[in-house]
Amino acid sequence: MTIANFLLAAAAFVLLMVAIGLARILYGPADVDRILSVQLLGSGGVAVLLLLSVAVKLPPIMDVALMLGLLATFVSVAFLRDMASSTSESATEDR
Amino acid sequence: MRLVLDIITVVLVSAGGFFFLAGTIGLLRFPDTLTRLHALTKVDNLGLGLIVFGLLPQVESRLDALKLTTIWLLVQMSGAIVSQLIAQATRRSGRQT
Amino acid sequence: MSSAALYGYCGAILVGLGLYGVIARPEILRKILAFNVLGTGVFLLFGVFARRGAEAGLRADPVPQALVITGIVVAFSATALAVALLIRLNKDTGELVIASDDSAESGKQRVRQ
Amino acid sequence: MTLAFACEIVLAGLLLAIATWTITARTAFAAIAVFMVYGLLLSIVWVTLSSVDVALTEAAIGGGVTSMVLLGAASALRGSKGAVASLSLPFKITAGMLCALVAAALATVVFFLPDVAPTLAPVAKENLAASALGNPVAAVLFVFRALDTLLEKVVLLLALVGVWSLSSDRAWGGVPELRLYKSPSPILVFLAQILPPIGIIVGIYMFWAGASQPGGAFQGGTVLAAMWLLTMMARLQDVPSTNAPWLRLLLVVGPMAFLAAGLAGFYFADSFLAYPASIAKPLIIVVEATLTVSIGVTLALLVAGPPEKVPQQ
Repeated sequence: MTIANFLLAAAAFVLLMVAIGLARILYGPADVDRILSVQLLGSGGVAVLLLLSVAVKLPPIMDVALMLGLLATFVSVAFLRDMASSTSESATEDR
Repeated sequence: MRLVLDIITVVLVSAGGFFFLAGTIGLLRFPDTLTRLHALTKVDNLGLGLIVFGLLPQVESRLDALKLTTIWLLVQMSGAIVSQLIAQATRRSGRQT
Repeated sequence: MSSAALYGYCGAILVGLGLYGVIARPEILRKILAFNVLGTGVFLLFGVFARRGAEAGLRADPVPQALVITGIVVAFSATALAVALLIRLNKDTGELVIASDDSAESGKQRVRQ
Repeated sequence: MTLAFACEIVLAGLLLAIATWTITARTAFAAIAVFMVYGLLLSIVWVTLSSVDVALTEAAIGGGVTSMVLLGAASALRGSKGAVASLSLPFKITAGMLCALVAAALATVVFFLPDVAPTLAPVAKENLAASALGNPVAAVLFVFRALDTLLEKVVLLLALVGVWSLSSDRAWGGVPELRLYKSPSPILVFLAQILPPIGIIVGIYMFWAGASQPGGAFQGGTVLAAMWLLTMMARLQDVPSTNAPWLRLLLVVGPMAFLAAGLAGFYFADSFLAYPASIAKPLIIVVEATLTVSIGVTLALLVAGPPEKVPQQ
């Protein structure tokens, strides 16, 4: 087995793990759980992309990994903003 | 030399894959959000970190190696901070599981 | 089955799923969401055509790719406008769905009461 | 090769499962959270289809700012008392059958695709040298089909005008009511301080690298938009008033530069949007740089929504 094949196999394995994890978290029940899924895809997806990038020798795929990591963080923060404002509506509403 | 580097890659990437497996099992078995978050952070830190270190011997240019490390640092840092935020949100929203 | 064919079927199913969401989910927000899913199905079909057109040392035909990039941006513009319209509609009428004729009628009756 | 195909099967299955979830989820928030994952996952799918440019765009726009817009809607509608009548089962079944039919028809088309796929790749490759760019997708976007790309910027601006026109007369030119963190925790403030510098570098890199490898103005612009929104959400920066002259200038500078370059084509080359060969690359880069900024500002304002607060003065 060449190293490229090994890396592809690793990518498939990580992807499968992420898939199973996603199934669990998306099931909920709380919305916070679902944000964990964005986090999981943030790190798992980055791992898969980096493995692919090195396996097929296409460095630009790393840029996609970078984008994925950055945007996953961004949407998590956006989602948590709405969680925070919904849970503190009665207590510290300032509008 | 090539062989040694390849072996390092195989060992580290396999170890990283193992943490993804462990993280997934944790996600499946742990009872509530905070413990699941705990499982997830292990994946973030160790799984991705080991895979990145495993890939380093395989990249062709220094620039790619630098990029790889930067991506890892970025995901590591923002992952840690977002986990904090998630924990805060969970605590505030009370007894949700 | 080739990977292009696999994603081709995947795109076809996504279009069907999205269309179902647009028709069968009454809330406008869910319709907008479903419309985005439908769009990604169409884009995926373009991606398949691009992949099949890989030639001349390129890994995929750049023309469909450029079309999809334009498409994604336009789809986003449409989504943003639709969302703004929805929020305005909700502010003015309190509705979450597009009122059909008879429910608009009952709305008027509510006002009269 | 079979290993790559195994990856693709897992991806396709996961994608379909998540799409179904988005459509059927009970609450809007759950559906949107799933849609975020869907957008991010799609970018991995595009990588396996060898369309890295599209993967970048999908991660940035499909997964990032689109979910952000939808989230804004879900928050604004939360607590709304609007009645939602559920549709009857026969209606749903009929709709389901109709949609299955559409999907089946499309699948048939895919099945009967010609063995030799029609492609413009050789033509694009042939003329790549003339475009002075190394990235064929960027060459199509900015040289071969430049008019499409120019009009697309106009679509973005028109959408923004449409969104703004939904404000009340009093609030016209005022501040959009982007939802912010009520009291950002120190750790969030730290994130909002440390991430944008990295994001800005990534944005510039995306646009710069876009000339020769995957990347470009949209991808770079979206990253800039995301970082700007992040600092606003964490209250490090105020949401700008939509009548600020600098803001209006930034919105149009990119499309204007593009248009000016296009018009200059009449004089220096043969036609509209034809670039003189000697300075094609620097010209495209200048246009793209201004476009990156304009796209970033436009996207961020589209996410922020119509002006709500009456302008000061």
